[in-house]
Amino acid sequence: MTLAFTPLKSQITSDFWLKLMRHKLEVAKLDSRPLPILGYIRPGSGVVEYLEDSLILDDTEEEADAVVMRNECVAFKGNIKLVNTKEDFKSCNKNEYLKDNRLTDCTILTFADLKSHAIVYWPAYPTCPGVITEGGECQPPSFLEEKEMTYDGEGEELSEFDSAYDDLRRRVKGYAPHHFYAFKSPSGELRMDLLSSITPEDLSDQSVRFGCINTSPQRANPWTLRTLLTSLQSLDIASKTIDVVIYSPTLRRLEIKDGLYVRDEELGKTSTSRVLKFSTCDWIKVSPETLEGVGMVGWELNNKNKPGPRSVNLKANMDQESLAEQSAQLNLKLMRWRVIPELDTDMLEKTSCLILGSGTLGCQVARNLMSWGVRKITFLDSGRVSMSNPVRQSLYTFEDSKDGGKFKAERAGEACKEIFPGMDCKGVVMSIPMPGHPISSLSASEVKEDTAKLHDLIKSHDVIYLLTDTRESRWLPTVMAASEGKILINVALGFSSWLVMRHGKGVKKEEGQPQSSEKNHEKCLEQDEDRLGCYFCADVVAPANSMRDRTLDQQCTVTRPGLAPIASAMGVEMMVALLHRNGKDSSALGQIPHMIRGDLGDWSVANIKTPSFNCCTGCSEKVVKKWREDGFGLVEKICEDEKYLEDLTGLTELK
Amino acid sequence: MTLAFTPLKSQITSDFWLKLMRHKLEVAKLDSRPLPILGYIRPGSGVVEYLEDSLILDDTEEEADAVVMRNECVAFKGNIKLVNTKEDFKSCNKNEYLKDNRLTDCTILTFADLKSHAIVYWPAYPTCPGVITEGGECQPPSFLEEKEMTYDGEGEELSEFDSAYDDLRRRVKGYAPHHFYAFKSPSGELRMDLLSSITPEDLSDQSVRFGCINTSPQRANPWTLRTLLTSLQSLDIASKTIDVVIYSPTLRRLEIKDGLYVRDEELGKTSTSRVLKFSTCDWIKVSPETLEGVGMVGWELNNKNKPGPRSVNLKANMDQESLAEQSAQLNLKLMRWRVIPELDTDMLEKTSCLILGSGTLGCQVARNLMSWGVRKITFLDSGRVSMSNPVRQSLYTFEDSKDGGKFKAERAGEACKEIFPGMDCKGVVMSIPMPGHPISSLSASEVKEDTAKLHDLIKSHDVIYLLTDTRESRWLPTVMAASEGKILINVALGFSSWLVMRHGKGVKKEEGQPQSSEKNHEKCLEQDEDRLGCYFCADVVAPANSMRDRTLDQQCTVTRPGLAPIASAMGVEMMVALLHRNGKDSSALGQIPHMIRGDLGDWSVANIKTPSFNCCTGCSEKVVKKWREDGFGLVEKICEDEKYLEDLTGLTELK
Amino acid sequence: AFLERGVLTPEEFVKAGDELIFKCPTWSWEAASDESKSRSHLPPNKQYLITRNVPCKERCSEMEKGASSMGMMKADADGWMVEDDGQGEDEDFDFVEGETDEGSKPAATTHPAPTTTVVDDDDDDEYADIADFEDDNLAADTAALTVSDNILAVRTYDMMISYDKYYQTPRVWLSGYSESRSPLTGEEMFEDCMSDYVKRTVTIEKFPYTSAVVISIHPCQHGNVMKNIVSNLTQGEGGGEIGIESYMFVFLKFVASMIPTINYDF
Amino acid sequence: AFLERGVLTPEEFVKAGDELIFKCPTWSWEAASDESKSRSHLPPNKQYLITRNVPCKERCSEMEKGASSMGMMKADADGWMVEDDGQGEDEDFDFVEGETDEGSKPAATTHPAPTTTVVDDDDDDEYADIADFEDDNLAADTAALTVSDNILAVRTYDMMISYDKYYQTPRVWLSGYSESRSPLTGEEMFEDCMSDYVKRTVTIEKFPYTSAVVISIHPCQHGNVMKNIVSNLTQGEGGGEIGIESYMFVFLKFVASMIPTINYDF
Ligand SMILES: [Zn+2]
Ligand SMILES: [Zn+2]
Repeated sequence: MTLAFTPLKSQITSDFWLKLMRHKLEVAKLDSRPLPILGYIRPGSGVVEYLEDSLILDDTEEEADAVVMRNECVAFKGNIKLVNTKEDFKSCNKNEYLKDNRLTDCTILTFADLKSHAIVYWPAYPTCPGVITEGGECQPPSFLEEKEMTYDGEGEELSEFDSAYDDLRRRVKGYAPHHFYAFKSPSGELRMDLLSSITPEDLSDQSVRFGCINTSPQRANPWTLRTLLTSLQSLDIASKTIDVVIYSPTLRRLEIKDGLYVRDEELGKTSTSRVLKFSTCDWIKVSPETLEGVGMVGWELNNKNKPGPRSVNLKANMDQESLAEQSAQLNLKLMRWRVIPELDTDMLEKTSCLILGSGTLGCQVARNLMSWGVRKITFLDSGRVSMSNPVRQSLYTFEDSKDGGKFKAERAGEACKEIFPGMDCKGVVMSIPMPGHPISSLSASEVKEDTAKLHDLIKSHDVIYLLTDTRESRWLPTVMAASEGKILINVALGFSSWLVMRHGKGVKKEEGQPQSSEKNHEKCLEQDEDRLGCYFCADVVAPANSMRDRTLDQQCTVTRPGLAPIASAMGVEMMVALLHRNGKDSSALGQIPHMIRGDLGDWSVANIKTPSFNCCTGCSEKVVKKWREDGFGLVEKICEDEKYLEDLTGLTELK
Repeated sequence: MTLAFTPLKSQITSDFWLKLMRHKLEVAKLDSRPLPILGYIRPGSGVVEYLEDSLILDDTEEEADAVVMRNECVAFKGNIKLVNTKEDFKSCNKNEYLKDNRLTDCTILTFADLKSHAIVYWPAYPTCPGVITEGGECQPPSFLEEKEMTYDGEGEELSEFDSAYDDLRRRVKGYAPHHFYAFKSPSGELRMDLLSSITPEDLSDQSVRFGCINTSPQRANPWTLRTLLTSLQSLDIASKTIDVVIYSPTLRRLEIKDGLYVRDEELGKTSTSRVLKFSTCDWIKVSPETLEGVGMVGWELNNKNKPGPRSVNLKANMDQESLAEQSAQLNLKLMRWRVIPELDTDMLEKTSCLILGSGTLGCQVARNLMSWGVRKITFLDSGRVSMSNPVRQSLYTFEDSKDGGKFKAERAGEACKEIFPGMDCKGVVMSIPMPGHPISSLSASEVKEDTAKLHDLIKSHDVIYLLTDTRESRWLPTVMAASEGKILINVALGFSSWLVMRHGKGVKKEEGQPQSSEKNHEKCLEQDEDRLGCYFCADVVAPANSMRDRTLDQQCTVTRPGLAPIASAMGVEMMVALLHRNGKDSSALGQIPHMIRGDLGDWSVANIKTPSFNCCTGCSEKVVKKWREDGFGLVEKICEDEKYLEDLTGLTELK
Repeated sequence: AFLERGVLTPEEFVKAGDELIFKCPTWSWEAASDESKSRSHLPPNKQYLITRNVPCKERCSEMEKGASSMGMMKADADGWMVEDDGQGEDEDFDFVEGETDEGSKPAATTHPAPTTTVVDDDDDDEYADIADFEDDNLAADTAALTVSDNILAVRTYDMMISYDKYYQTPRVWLSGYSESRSPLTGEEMFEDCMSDYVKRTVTIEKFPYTSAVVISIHPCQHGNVMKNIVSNLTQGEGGGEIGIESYMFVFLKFVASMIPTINYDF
Repeated sequence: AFLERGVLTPEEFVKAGDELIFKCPTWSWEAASDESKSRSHLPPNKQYLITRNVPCKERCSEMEKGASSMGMMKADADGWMVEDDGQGEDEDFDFVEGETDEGSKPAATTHPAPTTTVVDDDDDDEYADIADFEDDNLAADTAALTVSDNILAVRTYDMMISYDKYYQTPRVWLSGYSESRSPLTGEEMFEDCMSDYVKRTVTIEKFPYTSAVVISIHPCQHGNVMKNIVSNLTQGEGGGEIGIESYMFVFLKFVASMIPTINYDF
């Protein structure tokens, strides 16, 4: 009688897919070589399950553990091939593909659209379509007779099988095998072994029987029978009669103790096992060469019960948080596929940035940091969102400016979280103490506190962005960053010109002085041969109150609107390049400039490098050391007396 | 008896302030010369009202109209000085200021913080502190005796006054005067005239009486009495006794008919008018020189009844819509104060922009347009917001990407309105027909419709931004813009390099062909001597399906995140410069480049100019004319056959 | 239309306004602040009626508090009557929905008064550092009275009456000034309205003829109420003597019930 | 603590879990998907219990509809009894607030069924152009059955039981697959819960040991309910025979009242 087989159904968990997509994005990238997988079938279910640990990315994890947990299951070894494009999937010759995979139990051809979290996949369980007979023809297999197996019949046939199968499983220690052969040992007891272990002697043994686990429900002819027949054809079994057992093992629990399976009590015996007898008279022994000429089959049926791929969209099966996280990182991770394999997205994610000034520049810098995958941003600003802000300050809306306006620093942080929920943002509402803005006795304690708070913030962040709207408010952060050896990016706008620069490396601390805790990024600066200049290095006057007696157009930042996005982006790009430094002025992303000056009037951009000035009011040793000595005392003096700094640095004498 | 005077109170409507601030921002700018104002007092109220039309910006409006409506009021002529900075207000010498304004009835020293809508103001009603006596000393005025005036007393004194005052008002046609002199005419009836008309003969007339309108409630000594005494000192009235009438006119309604006042019936007579008699024995005639030496007084009292300025914040008195409108324009208007007086903010406000592609570039371009005051933006995109978008596409948040994502084009428009409610945005969800993307017969009518829709959109907008993510989707808009002679700004990104360019002028239409309706901006392009190139001019292959067989990192825009903000800003700045063209390659904002190429790898920016290529597949006459002839027919051909364009333009032969 | 539905044509509005101005010279016609805001169905110089600086001595919200404890204002009028003593602001029109039936409804004033009645002390208008702007070097002025106690330190209101084309009735708008002559905010002005009407019938609006923010009484029920008042009036006094000319006077009486503390004169 | 408060220690949870697995081999222990997700109060390889692919033949929402019209499931149980026939899912625990008092509360199933019960047909999972990916050149396979009618076309569920340290009770999580073996969304899984519990007691959660989205029964009342069940059981059958070992069986009975159509075996 001709046999017809019940196809297997694949059930793939979303965890499996998520693990695969993560691997593709971060590790495999353009590499589309197949990855090993392991499918699990509970005998009788007809369904092959692929769980998260079915995708084997680490060879050591393949063995051992998995078995304990799913020891009622039979395992299929195979692979998954994740192609790079839709076209690769479509143009893949499916017949050739199966031939290439004829030695695996299962294979899944897959295309994953990582952007939309959609997957197109097509599992296959490769097998010969039939038995190859003399003349190379492939015919549907047919059997001679069928016989039930029972527990209580002659010799308690099935009980013997149960013991032998348990024994086999213990010995192979790996996955419960779905093919085997059984024979009588010299002592007369039934034994089983893997087909790969079969010897010519075994083959000539009349008692030998071949077997497959019944993966299908009830009495269907399982796919394992079909693949067994395919395997048998490469053995020397032509021209005789063979018994093939379709074995439904008794469900039982086994546990490993001291590396050995310990059998628990049996849990009921309801077997549908049976034996089929085949005549192999017209079979030929199939060598790999013979199989080459035979088309393999085994592509799984789709929902319409036709061979065809299926698709799944994982969006609904991912929690929003990790979905957002992965999506936000997508573009960056893709950069590493081809363009900058050195891109250290983890490092960027962990880099903490302090944004001083949450206005036009601050908002734009934060957006650029976010798109580079930076997650820790602290905003500092004392102001509120005014109605003129939202059109230029890209983290605020009209709503934020109503009723007096929300605090910018706080609102900016919230807005970042609304853009990407995984952001770790803080808002600090405070003013930066400034030279030439005298401290009233009433506010002295407040200013002292602000100074301490600013110092703590600068110490606890990796990169400082100096984006305030006056020259004098940039002074104290400059000194502090120079003292702590922090990376500081300074962005300043004119009407049509802009300046983006990084301040030079810090002033070395002497022994005994408290060292900065976060040292990881300092090395990026230390590689500069000479100490580079700061924002104040080019000036011969100390910063002073610049807001005094200014008309409205001088007070407001009257700049061409395009400047802020350009300069902010360049500031962040400069930081990213610096953090990927791999040479004197070079990084994985290209050059690391010291200073970029540009002008939209003539569309020019200049790349400038200037050394630190030893009488600089911002970064010179004299000032930094004085700050370390006097702390708030220095701030008080300077707020009161704009000229103090010039005396301290020796600028007065130079004039 | 010494006199003490009741000060006046100023009541200024928010309409007055709003008009003043608008004028300052848009017209006066840095000019802080005083502007004429007109205060109204209802006799007896003690309050001087300044209404919207009290601020006289147009000399023609000063006369006539106002009078009819407030003819029960007395008018004060004066000025308002709006200084540019707080410091100007504070450092203004208030005594000198009053001396300078001694000839006005009222003056208001003002500082307006246009950004926060806060106003500090200090009205003054300048007057001599007393009478100047022999020896130049200034003494508090004192009077000899006081006498009530009645209607029914001797000669119906007050009725005569009422008639004479009405007559005076009719004659001066302007504002009801608050000072006057009265005398008996030869025919014996009482007549009145303005002090400025007084003659030496009048002065020697014994019957002459001087008068002021009683602006204060009840029987207080009004401020008008004080200013009258100041005025009288410049007349030859020393060494005699004078009568001064404090006149409370009968409230009556007058209307102008044929240019003349027509008196209505009287409405009750409850006068508190009285006469004060002064001795001028120790008075001296005050020349302007004498007054120089005398300090003037008259600064209004603040809420604590001390001389001092008051402040008002108008935010609560403005409707949100106009507040937002003004605030959004603030930074632009301020540019016109000093840096670019030629900046045409009205033109920009009316310029309509079509943004093709609402992704990273589209969002950023829209933000830049908004900050330049552009209000009409149409977004076109067929996509939805995906979870990877918000960190780079600055008009979307995480929320927008949930549940499959909102349509980008629609959401972008909404987001703009949330930033500035005055935006006039539309979102069009559609795809641009593309060469090499074959049209199925099913979708042919849809693509035809899309082609027509795109054509209409390009015709109805002034500037087209080409910001789509494939080369081939840029083709049809390029052809259409060249056909319609529209300004087209093209922005394209590589991994670390960017290109911003404007396409050259259009292909002239022949007579009989429908001309573009919106011609206003075409002249900006027409000034180019040679026709400049387009995005496709440098290519020797026609645009074709570039998405086919691309891996994910090639499909997604893998670019350094800083590129989009930089390139978008430059695109918009290029447009603004172009719209302000005032020469060959120059504008009010500086140079107008044709093409900017930049690279963040070496931080270089190049300004390039290339002519149009006569075999260009995008802008050449051959293609544009074919489009005009065949319309959708051409699109169909090109979608089907990528090579058609190369044949049409002659590129095939060149190869 | 006046007698049947309580409404007016634009021409009738002008006529009634002229009559008001004739009788009450504190009222006057005003034009729109610029031509674009002018309505063509009215003469350009008679766009709306205005009376300025009407004193308002106490807050309505305070008065309501007093009223509910002292039993004042429990006006359960069985019919609406114009009282000529000028004190007759104790009527109340509860016209929230549908037909008005003043007699049977409970007086609105028995509702609880609002709990927050912050009396504005003008300090929040202050520019933060206003004291900085003072000047110690001013020439002394001994002859100026510093306590101007004969100028009333009261709020005042500008009251505008425009014509509402949709409802064909007059519409009242109010713009107030504080005791120290600064413009009031909408919230502050609400303190002078019966709390029952605040934010329902009386709302903050942009005055269409200028750009000022004012409060306004929504005219949706004006017609109905006016019809009822007029019909009561004519029945009560025996004979249809009420003409268009009296419309505005009756209308202002009705407005007074909603804004009782603003004492504009007749 | 089990008998007094219905709660378990981690050790007792492991013991009860071992017993469950011993009796029901479809259940097994599972470890966390990576070490960082492992809870230290449980053995690393016994983090949670799982049984996979439990069939679920019909939608609970459909069943409820039927129930309310046919009078089924009107379980007004006077006391909770374990019935051994495996069909005893007709108890219902209304434990929304405070002390549970099953007898006196109306059965939750008498509430109206939800109005929307869209049965998912899997089409929305389809990649837009999936047909494009099909291949017409496949080698023919005549010996493969195309209608696999002996494989049940039913939804199946993976059921996980973890230990909730805060409430000291087990917590149930469910992750489902459609008839065509695709993962179900949370909304789809809600169709298999009693509508009264959906989004209140049963919510969509992230399973802590992997990163899958599952539905879960909130354990805030588990202790109370378990205490009551156990006390009823012991009284009814005369004697405190219930030990820790039985906890999981009783617990699963209780879970079945909320998710009646998922037929996991005992
Ligand atoms: Zn320096
Ligand atoms: Zn071209």
